[in-house]
Amino acid sequence: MRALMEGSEAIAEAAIAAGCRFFAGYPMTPFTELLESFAKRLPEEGGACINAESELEAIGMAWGAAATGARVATGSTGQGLSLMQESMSEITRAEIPLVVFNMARGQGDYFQATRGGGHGDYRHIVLAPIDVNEAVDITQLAFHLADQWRHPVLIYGDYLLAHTAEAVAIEPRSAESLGGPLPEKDWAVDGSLGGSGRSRNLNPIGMEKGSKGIDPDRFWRLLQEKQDRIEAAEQRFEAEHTEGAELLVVAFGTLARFARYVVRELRAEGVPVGYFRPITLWPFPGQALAEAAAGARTVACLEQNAGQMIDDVRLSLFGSGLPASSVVSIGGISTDAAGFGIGPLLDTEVVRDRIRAALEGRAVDGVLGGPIS
Amino acid sequence: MRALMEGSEAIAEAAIAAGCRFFAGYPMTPFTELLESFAKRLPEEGGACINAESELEAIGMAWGAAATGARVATGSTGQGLSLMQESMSEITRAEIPLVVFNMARGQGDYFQATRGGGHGDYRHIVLAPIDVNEAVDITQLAFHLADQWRHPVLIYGDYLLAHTAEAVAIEPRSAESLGGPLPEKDWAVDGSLGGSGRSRNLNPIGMEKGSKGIDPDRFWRLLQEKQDRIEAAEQRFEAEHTEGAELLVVAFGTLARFARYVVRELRAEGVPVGYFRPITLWPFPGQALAEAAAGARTVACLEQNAGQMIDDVRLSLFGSGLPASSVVSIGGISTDAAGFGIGPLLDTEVVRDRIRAALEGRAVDGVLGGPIS
Amino acid sequence: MSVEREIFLTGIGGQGVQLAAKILALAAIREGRHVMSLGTYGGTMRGGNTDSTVVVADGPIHTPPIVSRGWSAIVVHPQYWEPLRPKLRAGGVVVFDANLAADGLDAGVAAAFGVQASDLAREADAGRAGSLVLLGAYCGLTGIVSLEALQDAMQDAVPPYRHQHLEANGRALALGHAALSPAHVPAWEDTA
Amino acid sequence: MSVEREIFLTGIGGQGVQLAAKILALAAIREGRHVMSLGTYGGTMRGGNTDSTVVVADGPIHTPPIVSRGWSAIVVHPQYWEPLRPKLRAGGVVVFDANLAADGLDAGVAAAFGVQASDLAREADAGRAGSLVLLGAYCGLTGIVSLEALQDAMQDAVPPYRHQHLEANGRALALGHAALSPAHVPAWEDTA
Amino acid sequence: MSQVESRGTVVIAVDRCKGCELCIPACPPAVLSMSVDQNAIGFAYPELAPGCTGCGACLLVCPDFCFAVYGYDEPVLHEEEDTACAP
Amino acid sequence: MSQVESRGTVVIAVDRCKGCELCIPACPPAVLSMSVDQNAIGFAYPELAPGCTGCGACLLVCPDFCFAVYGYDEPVLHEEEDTACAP
Amino acid sequence: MKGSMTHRMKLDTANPPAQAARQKGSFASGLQLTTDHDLCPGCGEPVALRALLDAVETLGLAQRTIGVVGIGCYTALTSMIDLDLIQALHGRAPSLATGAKRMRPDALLFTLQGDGDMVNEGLQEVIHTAARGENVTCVLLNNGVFGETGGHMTATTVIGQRTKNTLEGRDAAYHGHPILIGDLLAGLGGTSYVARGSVHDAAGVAKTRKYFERAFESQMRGEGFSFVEVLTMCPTGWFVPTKEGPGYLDEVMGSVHVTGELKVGGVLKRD
Amino acid sequence: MKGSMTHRMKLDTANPPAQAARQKGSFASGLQLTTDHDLCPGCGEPVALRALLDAVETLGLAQRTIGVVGIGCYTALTSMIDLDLIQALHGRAPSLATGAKRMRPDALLFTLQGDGDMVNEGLQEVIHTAARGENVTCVLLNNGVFGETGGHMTATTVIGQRTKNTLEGRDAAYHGHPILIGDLLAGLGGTSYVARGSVHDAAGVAKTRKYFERAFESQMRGEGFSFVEVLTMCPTGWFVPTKEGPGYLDEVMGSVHVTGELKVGGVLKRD
Ligand SMILES: Cc1ncc(C[n+]2csc(CCOP(=O)(O)OP(=O)(O)O)c2C)c(N)n1
Ligand SMILES: Cc1ncc(C[n+]2csc(CCOP(=O)(O)OP(=O)(O)O)c2C)c(N)n1
Ligand code: SF4
Ligand code: SF4
Ligand code: SF4
Ligand code: SF4
Ligand code: SF4
Ligand code: SF4
Ligand SMILES: [Mg+2]
Ligand SMILES: [Mg+2]
Repeated sequence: MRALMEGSEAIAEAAIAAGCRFFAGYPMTPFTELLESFAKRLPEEGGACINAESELEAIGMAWGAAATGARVATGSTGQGLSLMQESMSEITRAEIPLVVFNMARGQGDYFQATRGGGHGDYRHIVLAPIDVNEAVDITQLAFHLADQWRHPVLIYGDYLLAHTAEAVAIEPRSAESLGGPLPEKDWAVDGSLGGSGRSRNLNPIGMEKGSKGIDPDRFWRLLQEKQDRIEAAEQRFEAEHTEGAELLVVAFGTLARFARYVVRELRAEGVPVGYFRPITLWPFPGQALAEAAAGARTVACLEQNAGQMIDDVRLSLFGSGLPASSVVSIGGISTDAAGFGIGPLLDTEVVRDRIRAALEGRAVDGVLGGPIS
Repeated sequence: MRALMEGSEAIAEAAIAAGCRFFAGYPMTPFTELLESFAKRLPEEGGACINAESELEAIGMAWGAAATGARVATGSTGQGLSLMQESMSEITRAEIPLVVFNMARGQGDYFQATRGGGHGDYRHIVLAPIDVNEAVDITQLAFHLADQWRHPVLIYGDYLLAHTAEAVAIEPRSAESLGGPLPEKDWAVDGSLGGSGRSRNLNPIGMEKGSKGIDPDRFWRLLQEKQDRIEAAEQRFEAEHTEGAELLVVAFGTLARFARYVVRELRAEGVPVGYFRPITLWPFPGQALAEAAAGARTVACLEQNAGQMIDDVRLSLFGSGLPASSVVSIGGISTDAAGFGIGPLLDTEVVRDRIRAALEGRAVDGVLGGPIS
Repeated sequence: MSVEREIFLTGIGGQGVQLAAKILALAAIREGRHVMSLGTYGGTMRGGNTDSTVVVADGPIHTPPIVSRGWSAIVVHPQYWEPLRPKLRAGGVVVFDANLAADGLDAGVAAAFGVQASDLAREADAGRAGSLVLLGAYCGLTGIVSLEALQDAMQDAVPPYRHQHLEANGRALALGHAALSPAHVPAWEDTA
Repeated sequence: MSVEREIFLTGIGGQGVQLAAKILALAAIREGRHVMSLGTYGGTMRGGNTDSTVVVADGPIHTPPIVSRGWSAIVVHPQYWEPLRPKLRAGGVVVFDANLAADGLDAGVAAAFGVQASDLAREADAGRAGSLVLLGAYCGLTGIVSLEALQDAMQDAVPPYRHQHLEANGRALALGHAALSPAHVPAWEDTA
Repeated sequence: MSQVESRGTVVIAVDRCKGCELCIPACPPAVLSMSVDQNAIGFAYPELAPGCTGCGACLLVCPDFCFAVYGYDEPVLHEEEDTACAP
Repeated sequence: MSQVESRGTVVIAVDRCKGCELCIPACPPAVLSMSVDQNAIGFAYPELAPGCTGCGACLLVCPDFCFAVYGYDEPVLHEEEDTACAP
Repeated sequence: MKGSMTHRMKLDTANPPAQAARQKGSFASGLQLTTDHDLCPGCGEPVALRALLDAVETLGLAQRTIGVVGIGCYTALTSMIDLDLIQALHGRAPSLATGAKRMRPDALLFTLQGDGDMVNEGLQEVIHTAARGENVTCVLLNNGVFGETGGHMTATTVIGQRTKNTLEGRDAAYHGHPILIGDLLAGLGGTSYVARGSVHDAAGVAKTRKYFERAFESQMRGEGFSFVEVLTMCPTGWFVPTKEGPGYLDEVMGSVHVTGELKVGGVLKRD
Repeated sequence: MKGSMTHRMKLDTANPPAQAARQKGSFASGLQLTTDHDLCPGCGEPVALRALLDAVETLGLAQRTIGVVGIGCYTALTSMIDLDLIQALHGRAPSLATGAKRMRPDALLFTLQGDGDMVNEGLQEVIHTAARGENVTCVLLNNGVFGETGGHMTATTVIGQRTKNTLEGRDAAYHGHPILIGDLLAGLGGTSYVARGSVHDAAGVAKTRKYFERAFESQMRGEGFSFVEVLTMCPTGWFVPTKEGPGYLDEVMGSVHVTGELKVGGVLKRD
């Protein structure tokens, strides 16, 4: 049954369908909306939603709840996500499955999301849905991947995703349909093993019970190997009209819907443009992008920031023979007075102009922030 | 007069010579050592050093002190820097000159330092000294650049830098010798303008006195333009033996000293290797690197992490015609049991082996974390 | 590609605009259409305009939620109408409250239809339901959804603590629906 | 490139090793040399070995602070000596406390020189200053710095609240300096 | 007919008023009451009847800075009419 | 010569002892005293004289888990010698 | 009800009086740049702000004052304040004030924060600043809700108080207990002056202004940390009609966060 | 001084007694995996830990207990604890305990934190957890210093206490005032049981263990937040000889952070 839901409601429903039973957060637009949806629904499902007193406490609560093996989510927006970086980094090292919603104000947090804003070598799986329907799928997938890899998964959403209402049908997905059976949570800490000699310490620093100190080699190497495996296994993307495209537009998240719309329009008009969207921002689908861009003269990055994803595009195309000038930015910083990220770039007419300009080798400007290169 | 000083002492002395009069921090090895040096010396100079109750409070205090126009520094290590990311991001937007010491445990925080671990589009100027003597210069330069650009400057140090003792001479440098006269601090908030109609609000959100709301276009555009100007103006690097080098080793910070040592040795033996060191991690000296690498077959990145600076190396060489396989990592995660970052990679013999292996196209391993690619 | 019908709704304060948008979206779902909608407020709790965009289609919607060019508009209050006008396509249709825009409404390249919405709302005993009158009128004019679907959707959309208004709301929708020539500007080709 | 002389110092607990390293470094500065040194402890406050490396050179130092191959060592206590042995170069020199390593010390490719350092320290009335005896002996053997520079540096290195030990420390350095053949293994070519 | 004395008066920036009515009970002599009309931004606003003392209470409580308060050098007398009305 | 009764005794893991001396004043009958010798890790450690009551105080205060405490089923008697010594 | 009512004469309030009169109070504080703002009808925050500005003006400290402002509805008011300001992040104002004061020891340093800002996000900051005895004045506008983000409960919301997520009133068993931050701070060693005012009526506003003056005077005497809490109406967050705001504030919040001076000259008191 | 001293007989303490005897106490708690650790000689933290483990064992809760550990010297002790543990970041343990408790309401949840961890970095966490009435037990090992990072002053260091950066003793005028965290928490609405023990002597250790038991019992009865603070020696951070540690602790810290039960069954008391 399809029902009309705003993104924030649909995501909460999808999370609950995926078995999420704990949520904690601190209000901040547009994350507040998600928090409200969870606060309303989780108690009805026998779960708990805590209005934490700050983002630091929210992610701490999520950490503790997830450590017991429950499916758990938290999140925030901008400033709040920045505050969580210390924990994000260390939760990754403690190998705790957790879903984190970054309900961002625009796309300026791409670096933070994909490189980890915290300390040390770590990456989160980052999924960026294009619309509410995909967010429903991706939310369920996120819980699956988190459990599969014992790794935090970040969902990169925004104001548009939280507020757009769509007709959606939410049905619990089986583990099989999401990638296969999941490992047992035999690492979880439920309190039952005290005094047995097999009690656990779920920790981010590789400390082992019964022995002093740690073996950093083994600890770090294993974590890095896991990340390498994730990188190989979990790249996801969407591509359209790449055959014969002279120009390939690359965009992610809700902004990609503007790009896809325009590319479809232009193609219908016979203009040779293609469209590529990373669904996983990390691992970035570099191989697929290189293939999609194989025939193109120009790769145009549409992102709502000063140029961040463009690095991953260039890294993916490194050594492909494309000259430096062939990868251009057609996005830019673009925001509204409230700072919610609803800027003038979110306009198919503007996007259309910029794609045409890139195709014709013209400079574009006139929109906030301007193009980057 | 040269005196024997550990890095942490020398840096504090250099900061004081540069006019720094406020420092706040929370203990964490190897940042603690710096905090202790400032705590000892600042009161003697009529300044203040506060042992803040957490890193959040430390950077807040630094923010407030710097807002009044004083020269100010703070910093931390790993976890502590992560906690500061929210403030780091917004201090940049508020255009507050501030020097932040990241006394890291290894080089795993390169991404955080260079991409900003916080939210939004911002970059800090990041200076990575190779030794204590350079740290003395760079500390003074950092205060200069911070004031010149009204922008935070990060100094990327580590345990080695904090603890190595060298004979250093610390003399206050004139603004001229550091790049030219500095603009007046006519933005600073000293409390004197109340009731005048010209009072100030030093803020990260572009709010103006006397009018409701903000003009995000103007605000964001100006900030981005400033960052573009910094990027063009402030690239710094060191290069040696690049003429005729078949292989170019790229390394930064204290680890680069191991690379430079080995390259000099190998060159003395007639092996055609060169050495390149970004001194500014942001802005990354991409043009200079491209020139240094022009004749090389292989560019070998030596960094003590899972591969972070290598992105900037590839981005700098994008479109240069080098095939993808020509940029390799010869570093890797490498740490000690205490986690201080003093791992087995910090060994000229190991570095020598790896450079030779890269030159000969052999795979290397056997050191913690292994090479990346 | 599917036929997509965009409806801009604009007004000030209150919840009338958002409610009307929601009823339209729910009614369209009832009739098996694909739907997307996005409401925008001042941002904070305090003041500002209230707009909403609804897209109804006979297949998956490919328009992004912020719509640059649209087919139609419902103008509950003309205060924030200006920036919308250039977004209307030629052949488009605008329904407005003729009580509030007594001198008519410049709809640019679109065709404008005035309805005495405030009067009709009072007649329906639902003083604040001008938006529902206009919604009814718009649906009558375009046949985008049936009156029955509208009525049912309205029952779903109104929260329990406002159920005392159900009847008057229903009358407002019906009076509006009858106010303009039925299916004069058909939304769907097959319903023309 | 300049001539660089690396000195590894190793021992357990206490401050003897770090103090000796500091005195050596300060003395070298007094004689116009370039100097770098790095001490390593267990990491936290609690326990572990205590090592230090000093590099003295007649020009800017290009060796990194963690030294992989070195010229010489001062072994205050043999407990943590093993991992250092392979770092010594052929032609290198090791000075050790023959009281603690009664059976001698396997210095690998380097030449080892035993000094009855604990005995001499007691003789100097500075029971815990075996490290200074060894430092004196090392400097006597290599001429890396003069005894005068060592004595002056020691005055600078000892913190005020420990000044009661200055005299005994001075005796320890002097006794050590006299213990081995002067300049038998010269650090600097021109001083040979 | 009764005579009422005003020892002070107020200027009200009615177009800024958001109709919160906080000033009404704050006025000790109860000489403020809300208008029937609406101002430019759609709110009712306070109106002044004779009897103001110039105490400044309205000014203190108004969130929208709508009041300026004056004290007359000499009290001003107003004639006021009581009207019985059947609604 | 005097006779001392022990109602209990302790086993001391001397090689773990870090010589902090916390157990010494903690022992109510004062039957613990620090050794002259050093243990394997270089510290003096406690030694037991007759008179232990098996109270467990030493065990409670020792940071290095050096004590196991026993209560005798029957008290044990020790002969003890007082020696006057000129240092 | 039928009866008689008084149709009173309406006086001209559009113009300054024609008769001889002296102005006793102008629209805005002398330290206000503008009078327009977007805060809700019946909001208590502009009222409290004016009391603060008037106090600074009265003490003649306008030219040596630095305000540090948190994030909440009141942040929008910064555009009208004619004082040097530093905008802090949510929760962080006390640390900024600390740093600024250390560099400008002669300046009057105050923070302006909401309960969400100070008692939720930044609780630790204000407590440490107080315990450290930092010579600054922290100001709390306490309405028991996150006004700006939609009216949710905060750490000061009293039992029974309505907020967006406690529409039936805060329930201790489910939502926990409020923190009486003024009392808590008064109990710390480093605090010199602590008072709690309320803007629910004119007398409350006048008292609040006095508290500001006393706190600022204490700071200028270098006595250590001072604190002024002000209970403010948030009819929007409480879902009450604007005109019922003051009564609700006084009864519901004021009965728990009791107004008055809590500490004077470093000595605890209740008046 | 010359005089007579007793050369006492040395008994065998290497082996269990030959005579009939029953073991009254073994080296370690039954919930300890090992006995070796790297903490300093004379440190109070292992002593407090044992009291805690003994309390869990006594109450028969070993199989339903989750500990959440902060970052400080005591962190190194986690390798010897035979209980399910979650390692938290510095300061963040109370929130982790909150989350875990909500998902495992039948488990005993305790945190193990130092004063730097709890009262400096994580002050806000513990206060909010307490005010929320979260049904967990927070445990503080209070030595008045950051032991792990070198012995600097914390927010609980009492006036006059020696630390690495207050070698002449903490000075209120310069360093501010200590926070008496136990008293502060006892004053909050959400707390049911609050006690402060000390391991400066055997009786103190025994009492501390009782406090642990009572706090855990309170939690198992679902009464809300409970708190046990334990004063512990840090001879290293205080720069005092190990054997003077207990006396210094009792006199200097114990006279300010006064031991005893502060709140029982939600009612304030002082015994
Ligand atoms: C770190 C961070 N988290 C969340 C927010 C979102 N936020 C903005 S204002 C606000 C609530 C403010 O409440 P309060 O301080 O009580 O002020 P009021 O709006 O009630 O005046 C919140 C949660 C933010 N700006 N920063
Ligand atoms: C965010 C962060 N800041 C700083 C540190 C460094 N650090 C580790 S332990 C410690 C002090 C611990 O003090 P306390 O909690 O009192 O424990 P103690 O060592 O005294 O037992 C500090 C500051 C850290 N680990 N994380
Ligand atoms: S000044 Fe006093 S008497 Fe006059 S209107 Fe205002 S409150 Fe009423
Ligand atoms: S208090 Fe001010 S805003 Fe409110 S009704 Fe009175 S004049 Fe209007
Ligand atoms: S058990 Fe009691 S009497 Fe026996 S040694 Fe220990 S403390 Fe002393
Ligand atoms: S208390 Fe324990 S560690 Fe300390 S001296 Fe006694 S036995 Fe040794
Ligand atoms: S939401 Fe509340 S605090 Fe914010 S402006 Fe409105 S009434 Fe004031
Ligand atoms: S530093 Fe202090 S707390 Fe840490 S182990 Fe040593 S004595 Fe214990
Ligand atoms: Mg509030
Ligand atoms: Mg401590």
